[in-house]
Amino acid sequence: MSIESQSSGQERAPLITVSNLSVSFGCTVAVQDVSFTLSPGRALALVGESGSGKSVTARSLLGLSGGTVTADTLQVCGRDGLALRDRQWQGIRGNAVSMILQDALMALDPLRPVGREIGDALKVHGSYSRAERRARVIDALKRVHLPDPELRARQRSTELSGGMRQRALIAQALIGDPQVVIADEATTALDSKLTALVLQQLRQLKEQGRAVLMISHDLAQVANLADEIAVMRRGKIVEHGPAAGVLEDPQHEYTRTLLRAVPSGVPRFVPLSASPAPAAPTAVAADAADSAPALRAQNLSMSFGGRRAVDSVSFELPSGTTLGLVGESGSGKTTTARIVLGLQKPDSGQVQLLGQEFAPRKESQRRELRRAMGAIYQNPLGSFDPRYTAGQLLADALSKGKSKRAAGGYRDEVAQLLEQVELDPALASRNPRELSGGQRQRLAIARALAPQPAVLVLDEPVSALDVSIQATVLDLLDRIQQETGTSYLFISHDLSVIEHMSDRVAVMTRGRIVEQADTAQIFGDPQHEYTKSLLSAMPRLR
Amino acid sequence: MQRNQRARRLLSSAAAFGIASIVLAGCSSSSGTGSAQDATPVSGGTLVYASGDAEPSCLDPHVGGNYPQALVASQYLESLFTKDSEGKIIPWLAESTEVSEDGLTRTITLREGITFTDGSELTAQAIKANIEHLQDPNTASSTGYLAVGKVDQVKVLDERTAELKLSAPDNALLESLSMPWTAIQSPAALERDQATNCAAPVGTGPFKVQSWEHQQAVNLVRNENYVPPVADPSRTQPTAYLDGITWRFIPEAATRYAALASGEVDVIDNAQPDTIASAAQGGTLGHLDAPRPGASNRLELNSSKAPFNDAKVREAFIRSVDVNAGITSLFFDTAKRSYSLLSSVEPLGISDEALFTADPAKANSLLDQAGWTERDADGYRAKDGKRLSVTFPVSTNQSVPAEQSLFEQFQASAKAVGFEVKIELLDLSSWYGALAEHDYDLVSAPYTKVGPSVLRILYHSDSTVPAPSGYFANNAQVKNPALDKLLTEAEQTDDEAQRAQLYAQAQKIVLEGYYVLPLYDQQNHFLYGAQVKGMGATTSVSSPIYTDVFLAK
Amino acid sequence: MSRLSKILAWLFIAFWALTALAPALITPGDPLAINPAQAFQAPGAGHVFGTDESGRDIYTRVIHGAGDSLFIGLAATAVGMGLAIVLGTLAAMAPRWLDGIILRVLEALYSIPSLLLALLIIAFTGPGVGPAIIAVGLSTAPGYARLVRSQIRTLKNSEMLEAATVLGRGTWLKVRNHLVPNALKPLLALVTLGVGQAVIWAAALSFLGLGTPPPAPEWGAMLSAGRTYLHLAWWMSLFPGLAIVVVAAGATLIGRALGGKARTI
Amino acid sequence: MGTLGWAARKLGGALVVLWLVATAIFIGIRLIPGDPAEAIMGGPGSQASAQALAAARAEFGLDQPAAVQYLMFLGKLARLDFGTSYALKRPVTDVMAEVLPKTIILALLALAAAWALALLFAALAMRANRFGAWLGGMVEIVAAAVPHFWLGAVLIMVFSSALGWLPAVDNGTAAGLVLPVLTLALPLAGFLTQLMRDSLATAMSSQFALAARARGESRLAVFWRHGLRHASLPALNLTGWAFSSLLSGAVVVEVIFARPGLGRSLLSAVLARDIPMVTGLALFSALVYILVMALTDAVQRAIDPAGAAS
Repeated sequence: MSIESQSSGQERAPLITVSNLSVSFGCTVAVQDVSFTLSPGRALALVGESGSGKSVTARSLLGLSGGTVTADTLQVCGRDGLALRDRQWQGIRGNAVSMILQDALMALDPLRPVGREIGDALKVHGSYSRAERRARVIDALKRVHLPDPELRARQRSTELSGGMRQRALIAQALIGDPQVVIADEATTALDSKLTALVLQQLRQLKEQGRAVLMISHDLAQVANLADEIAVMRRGKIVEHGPAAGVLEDPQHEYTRTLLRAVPSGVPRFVPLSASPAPAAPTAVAADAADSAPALRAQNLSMSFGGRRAVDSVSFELPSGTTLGLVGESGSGKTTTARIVLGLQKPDSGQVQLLGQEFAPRKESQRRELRRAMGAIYQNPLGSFDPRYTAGQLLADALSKGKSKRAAGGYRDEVAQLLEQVELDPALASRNPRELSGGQRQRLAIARALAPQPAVLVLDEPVSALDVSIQATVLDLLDRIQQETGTSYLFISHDLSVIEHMSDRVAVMTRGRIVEQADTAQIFGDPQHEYTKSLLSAMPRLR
Repeated sequence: MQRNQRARRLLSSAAAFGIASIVLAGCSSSSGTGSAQDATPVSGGTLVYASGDAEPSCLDPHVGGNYPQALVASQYLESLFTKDSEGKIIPWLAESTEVSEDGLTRTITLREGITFTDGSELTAQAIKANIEHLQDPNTASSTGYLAVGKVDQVKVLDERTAELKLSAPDNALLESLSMPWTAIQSPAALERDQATNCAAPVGTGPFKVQSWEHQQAVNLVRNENYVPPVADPSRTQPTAYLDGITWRFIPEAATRYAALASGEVDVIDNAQPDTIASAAQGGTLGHLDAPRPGASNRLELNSSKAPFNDAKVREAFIRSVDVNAGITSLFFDTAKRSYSLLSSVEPLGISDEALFTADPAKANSLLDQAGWTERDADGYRAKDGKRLSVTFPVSTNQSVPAEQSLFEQFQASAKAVGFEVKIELLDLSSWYGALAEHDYDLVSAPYTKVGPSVLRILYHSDSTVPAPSGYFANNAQVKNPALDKLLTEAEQTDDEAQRAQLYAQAQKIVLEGYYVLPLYDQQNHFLYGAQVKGMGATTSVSSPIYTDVFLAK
Repeated sequence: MSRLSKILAWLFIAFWALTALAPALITPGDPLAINPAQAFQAPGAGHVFGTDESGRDIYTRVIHGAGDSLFIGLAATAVGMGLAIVLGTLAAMAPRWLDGIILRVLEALYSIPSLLLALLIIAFTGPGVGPAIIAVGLSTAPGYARLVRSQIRTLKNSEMLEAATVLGRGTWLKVRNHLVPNALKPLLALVTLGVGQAVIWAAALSFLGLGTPPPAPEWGAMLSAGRTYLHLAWWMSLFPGLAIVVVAAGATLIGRALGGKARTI
Repeated sequence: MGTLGWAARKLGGALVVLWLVATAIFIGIRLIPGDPAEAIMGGPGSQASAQALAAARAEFGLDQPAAVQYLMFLGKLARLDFGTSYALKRPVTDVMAEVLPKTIILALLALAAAWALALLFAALAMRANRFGAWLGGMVEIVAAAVPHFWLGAVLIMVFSSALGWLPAVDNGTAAGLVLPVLTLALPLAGFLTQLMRDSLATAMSSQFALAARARGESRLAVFWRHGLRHASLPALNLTGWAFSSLLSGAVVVEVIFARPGLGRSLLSAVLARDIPMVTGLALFSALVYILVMALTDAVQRAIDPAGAAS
């Protein structure tokens, strides 16, 4: 907890005062009796799962909730938010209160130059000349340390890298020099470095004496920024207090769940969710080490148009264990995974599965072998045939594509699979589109398990999920590994997840594996500079 | 003979030929009557004319020679002769003419002081040049070519006199020379290449071609130095009253009428029967009915091949269709049923109603006699397995929608007695093609020519032999030596009475042979707005002339 | 697509199918039966839609016309779709160079507007129902073909097929179980959209006197006959026109419900 | 890819397409049964004189082997020599020069009108309540389903005959253009609106729209700055198609409204089997289409260089 944030702003009047705020859409109530205040130089974190109403709350501070807002008080920078009309709100938005949105790619119009997007904020407030606006925009971009801002300002968001986009997005929020900044899931699905970047930017804002409202589903993310934490669930604030208090001594059960769900620092096989008690590490996992490796990759190389996406990557995956492959987006993780899965032919190098040649090899020859390796993607829906129900997907997998009729001979196996991944067998008749993110991922796992593979390749399997859901899925994966001794190649940008899930970790950047060692070794005593920088950027709870 | 009487010709001739009712109806329904007397003519204004015909590919009626060409050419070209109110041929550009005893030499003397719009004088040389132009195969003339078919050579005797040497006596020659398709053009102009001459023929008419915006309009302007071959004291000025005529082409009947109704155009041709009728019912529109001379509009039955090579079958067909019902419903009494081979404006036409009354019962018995006794699955008659089926190519360019509908009705009523009529709607080119290949049993081929000599063109066995153009006019394929003889004599006699009598016999043969089913006169209806005055004057082929027409202010 | 609209769609299809296949069930009359005395009757008790210039009952003709009009529409779409599936699939599966060639051919077909292409073809074949079908079919083919191609392209590189590969599925299984069925659905939508348009184009040809000849009760032909009497008997034009609009609009509705987009024809 | 390279590729493609069209036509002519010379001169009964036929044979080298004929054919086209229309007895290029501009102007006006209408519709649809939206949907679908030839006739009957507000036929004045343009534009507008509404809705509910609002922009500003761009993209994709469908419609419209133009010329050329004319017109319309496509491509590159939205 930083000193200045305590000293500053204590006595200053709050910029935003909300009491008993309720927002309803039609007859469904999204937010109910939410109260908090937001003072200069302080940061409040609204934490909760998606759908908990935190975003709606935030937007109602800009008059953008889109629903019917009622409250005892809704004071925004000295104005009565309840009385404001849209025109008046426009005076506040981006000027007194601004917002940083989650997905930088979507939050900037892909069809307009970034500079114009940012400049628009000025267009609305105060009359600046074109030149002035440009200058201010460039200046704002400089302040967020965006390399050669003049060029970037002319480019469109699609031409910018993820990091640049994030910076641009923040610049856009800051250009109006607002007293209050709302960060709505601004760090979600960013790799640790970008997350660090955003957090650091927000801290600066706080230090500049602005009020920061941070919205996230991940306590770890907010831990070292927020002065206060409000935990929201089903539109209500269930716990509210100073950050330290909430984190060290949570009162509400739900808060505990969220805290437990944060994987960083939790040892292997210790469940993150309240779901069934862990089976003790079984023989399978134990003697895994000395048996032959389930998967071996020998200096794989792959380049696209001169760019080396994968550069002589080698690793071994002992059976029954998990190898974590960690790196930022664009580091070559996914390409590696595709090579391993035999979806992409490497320029050089081989992959051996259970001691047999797997890639490069003719598809017809390795088809049987494929049953020994399954894959799970970040977005399972894309990998499902949209016409199939959950049951049919599994039946298809079980029958090697001969039949998709769940009702057929495979009903029992389908049911078993579903139970194995803790899904209600009744869901068999549902279409995956009707399932929640967590359920879909479980279904994907179930399908991957159908041929009883020796190896699962998991590419960002939980990155799209809320922490609490992520926890349950991770626990499930643990349990399955213990029961079946399946080996995992676990790919993620999220260090904390990697730390929790992996026996060994390989750190990847620019297509190379720069460091590879046991998890404890990597997180305890990193050797390579890059690893160190990664870890320093990693948000920690414990 | 005076021009304005010529203008009244139509009224009087109408009376004479029993279509007065229609014309009067047309005229009385307009705010002013069709003739020039009702209001004092005012000069000026450009009349917009909307034609429903396909835009001619050549404005020189010598080339090819169809009615649309005649309609427009009548404004800028004039003929040697024309027709007076009694339907009598009288000199126009020509001053006088005489024929030798043997009828093989025709001398024509031209009027004096008439000039072409290119400034050149009208001389006998022009006659020679024009007739040779017509006979030149490169001109690809069909109508005009046939009209001067008997002229062997033309001698220029002096400035104003030319002598035509004929291969055989031809008492129809003057009639032929009164038609726009043989109109006189400036020899100098004819020298130009065909494309140029097609774009702007040079004549002596009251108007001249100023420009031709293809698909849009032919722009005619007043011929300021126009000299009427026959001066007309009652006129305030010798030249036309109109500054010019914009000759537009609007093939869509409905659009054309809409344009007239909304005053965008002043005169439309090919008026639809229904619109004529509604105009007659107290509209402000005027109506001019100018039936074309020559043949009546009729169906010809191809007697050269089965089934119509059997007279019984021909009669059976003719008896099986109820023409009158169709005409009443489709033509709203704008067309009068004809029982004659010739147009009602032809003095020498005879008609015989009895031959053509619908009588399905008789049709059936005739077919039974003819041996078409079987009935096939679709209810058509058949004879030793062959269906009683006739093909009927219809040219969409020549048959107005109402007529096409009429044919559809024939198809339906003929089916009742067991005929299968295969109507084939064809564009002109394919239609000619079908005829050229004798691939037809029924056909409606209107033929316009001044005078009864059209009968020779249509029913003389020679006409079954294709002309160089590939067209043959005897579509009924009548090959009857007796008839041939009558037609030849009729054309060569110099005795009017005998001529009439010979033609009467000829017509009788054709009518009683059931080679044709007469329908009505070749329809030629014009509707015009109330502002248009002085409509009525026409050429010998009933194409209106706008010399006397003016736009009331 | 909601249950109700599903039902409505099926009723719609069923109705037109019935009228096309067994018009006599809906109206007993003979569409060709003339009755000059009854010509130009305005819509009324005797004749719901009025009568035409030969006294034929327009209601009867519109109903009986469904057969011809829809047949031409369907046949043309079939022609176009058949061609499209072959070319599109070929282009999607083929190596780049062949793909390029096929694309150019499609471009060439596409570069001449539908009706102009139809006219062009008729210039060579002469008018008639057959040419009309081929003409309309050909002119719609490239639109479909492109969609088929892109459809199969996207599917080919979809995670769905990758997943199948990872599960060890052979090419045949992948094509049979995933590629074809998933490619077909949007095509179905497209076809329904297409039929509507095809009906219009075919009618346009008849209207220009290049399609079905009168007195056959084809809607386009009826319209072209009716427009002559627009001022006297508006009903002659109104009802066949409405029939076309209803079919085309209905087809569009169903097509969109099936997930089709307006763009593709 | 560089603009130059892009242009080069476009040009190459265009040439290939034109070549294909030309070849197809060449084959087409040969497929006509009977004497090709006669066919070129307008089929049987065109009463082409022996000389004319001979001339045609010479002109198209019909006495030569097919390969030679083909090359001659292409050679002529390359020299923009489409021969002489036998029906109009004028060089095809002259006719083209007359009719092409008229049709293109008509089509462009209609295109503009359709866009205007579509944008208007889309904008209205945004404001509309559920019933309004449903109604809008119906209207646009019906509009898209109305055949030109019917719409044209009805418009004439109502606005020209009945009300007498607008001229039925082209009289050179702007008023004369209103009905034809409307006839062409309405159905197209129906199509465009269907496209725009979808993409407009997505754009307006997107994150960047929210961001813009959070920046303090008004709904209208968001609609103008963001909504329209995104809405117009898919429609823009279709401009090529739209234009060619307009050319199709032009055939009918030009007939109904008695306007000179490419469509009407083609129709009469087809009716007269005027092959040189048909060939020329077909190639020209192909050329026009290609130009339009290139144009739209350029515009798209301007709006959306990365092809982000497509």
